[in-house]
Amino acid sequence: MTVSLAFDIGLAGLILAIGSWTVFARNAQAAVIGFVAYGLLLAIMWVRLSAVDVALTEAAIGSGMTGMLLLGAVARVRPADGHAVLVNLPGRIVTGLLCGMISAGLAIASLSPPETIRTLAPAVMENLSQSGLGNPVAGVLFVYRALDTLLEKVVVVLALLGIWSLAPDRAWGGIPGLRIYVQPSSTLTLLAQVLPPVGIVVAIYMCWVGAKLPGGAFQGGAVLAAMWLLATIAGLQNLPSIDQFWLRFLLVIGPALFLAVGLAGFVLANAFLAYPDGYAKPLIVVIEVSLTLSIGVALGMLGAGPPERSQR
Amino acid sequence: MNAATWFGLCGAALVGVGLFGFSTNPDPLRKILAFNLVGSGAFLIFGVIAKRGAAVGLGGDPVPQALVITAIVVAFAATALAIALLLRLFEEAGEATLDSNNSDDIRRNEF
Amino acid sequence: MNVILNVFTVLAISAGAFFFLAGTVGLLRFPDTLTRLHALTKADNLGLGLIILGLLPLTSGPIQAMKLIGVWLLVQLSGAIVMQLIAQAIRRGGLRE
Amino acid sequence: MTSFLVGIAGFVLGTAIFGLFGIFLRPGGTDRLMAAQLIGTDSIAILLLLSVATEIPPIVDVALMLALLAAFAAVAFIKSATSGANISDAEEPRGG
Repeated sequence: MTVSLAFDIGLAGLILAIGSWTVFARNAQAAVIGFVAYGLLLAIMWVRLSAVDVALTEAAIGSGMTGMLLLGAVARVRPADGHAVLVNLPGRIVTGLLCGMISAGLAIASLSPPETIRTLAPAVMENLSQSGLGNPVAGVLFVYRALDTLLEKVVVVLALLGIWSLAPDRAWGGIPGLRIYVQPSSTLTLLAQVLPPVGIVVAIYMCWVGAKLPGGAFQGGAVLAAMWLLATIAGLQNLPSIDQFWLRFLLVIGPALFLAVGLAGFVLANAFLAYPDGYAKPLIVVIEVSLTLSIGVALGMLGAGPPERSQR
Repeated sequence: MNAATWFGLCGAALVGVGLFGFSTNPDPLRKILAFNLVGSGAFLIFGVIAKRGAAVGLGGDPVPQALVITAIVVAFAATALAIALLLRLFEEAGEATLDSNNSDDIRRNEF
Repeated sequence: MNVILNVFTVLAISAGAFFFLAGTVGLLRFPDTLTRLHALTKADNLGLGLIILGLLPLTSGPIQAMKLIGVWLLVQLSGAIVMQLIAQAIRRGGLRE
Repeated sequence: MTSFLVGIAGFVLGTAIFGLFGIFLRPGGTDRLMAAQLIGTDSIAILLLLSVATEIPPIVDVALMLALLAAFAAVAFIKSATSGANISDAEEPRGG
């Protein structure tokens, strides 16, 4: 018992140290690399908090996809090193004190748990059998808080629209310029040929296993997106221009299907986003599969950035 | 103190460090990093609350856990949008800083 | 039989941990980037391999064991290729700061 | 056995801490990338050890995910660091 407590304390300390490094490092690139390592360790911490679903999401999105975006931005922008500490010393001290107070407040809150700890876990387990799912987190995502999940998909698509709308006029409807251009390299080509098939299998596995064990549409979609971008970085295939019909179709099929099932719930089950008796599981599986595709395409296009080249 | 409490303290400290970086560093890219740090600190505290709600054979309360998954995806979407804005700013202005003064003014102020 | 398996596990995992330590020490102590890369590759391939070998008798079933081996193969493959890419980048004049 | 496995996980975490602080204090992007790579492998080892120690098999999936995505992030880094600041319109991706 004490061994695992010591492990947890060491892990918390290391995460805090790397987190501080990403803020205080002078070099922006060093800070971003620190952030990638931070995401990896955060995944371990989520495992220690018995949240394997969250750990999977953090590993895929928090570390991999965010890291790729930030590294691309660092390469492109190259801010001057450590030039600007524009807030003067008294200002920094006051800010530090205020931030310290916020931290202290949060720390006190987590040191003094309420006397009666409320939990919805029994309620979730009680109602889980109706949905036919075995993974309580998936149950919450697709049944109890289905509205959140639906809105989140819409947010992802909206963010993509926001990014696309940053394109210069001449490039509208064109091909996203992935920030990382490469010289042909046989080693990278090999990796980009070998890894995506494995990744696709893992994505399908994640989506399939999500109904009864940790996993699901988000995690599967993130892997798909990463493999797509990897093949693009290696120059094995080109990104589509954003006015392709199939691209837009794949983007909206998941949320649209989810919404359609939700609206059908008004007629068939007397509530928005309710599933008719006995059909919950098959409907959820269909929604998950389509969401995996949509999320994969959306995350991939988010990673690729706004269109930069017009079609020839 | 059990492990979850230590993670809670770590999350609280991360929020503070992230906020400090967010408000003092003028480089937008570093602001995005710090913003992500604040977010993950808050998610961790949420995770600790979920862990406390462990019951009926589950390691934690699945409702906050599911909300954190949603939050991570939304935070990623926000980060991607912020980075696209930053790159566009850099393209248009030739530099990426949120500082309206130039550095000479600052030196004078500090003097 | 159980005792033998346990001894095997302890030995293999300890050896794996030793290689992780060796890799880290090499990363810190070796004089130039290419030798450090060499030290790191040892930790990646041998250390993780030995730890997985030691864990195999403790897994819940053959599918789980195959998954562990799959993780190892994946790390071998991607680790080796990534190291190769880093080395290529160094030879072409180094990574920019 | 459980304590032993968690203990080894802690040991691997310790080598990660040791390696990180040595590396991050040094200048040089390559060394930093290697440190991140080391953390990736260490994290995978730690997760596998924890999975067996706590008898939660799905943790292996997290390790699998890390293995895939860490390779992806490393490629993104190498490419962003080698393709240079002079990314110009003239430089097109292969086949583009």
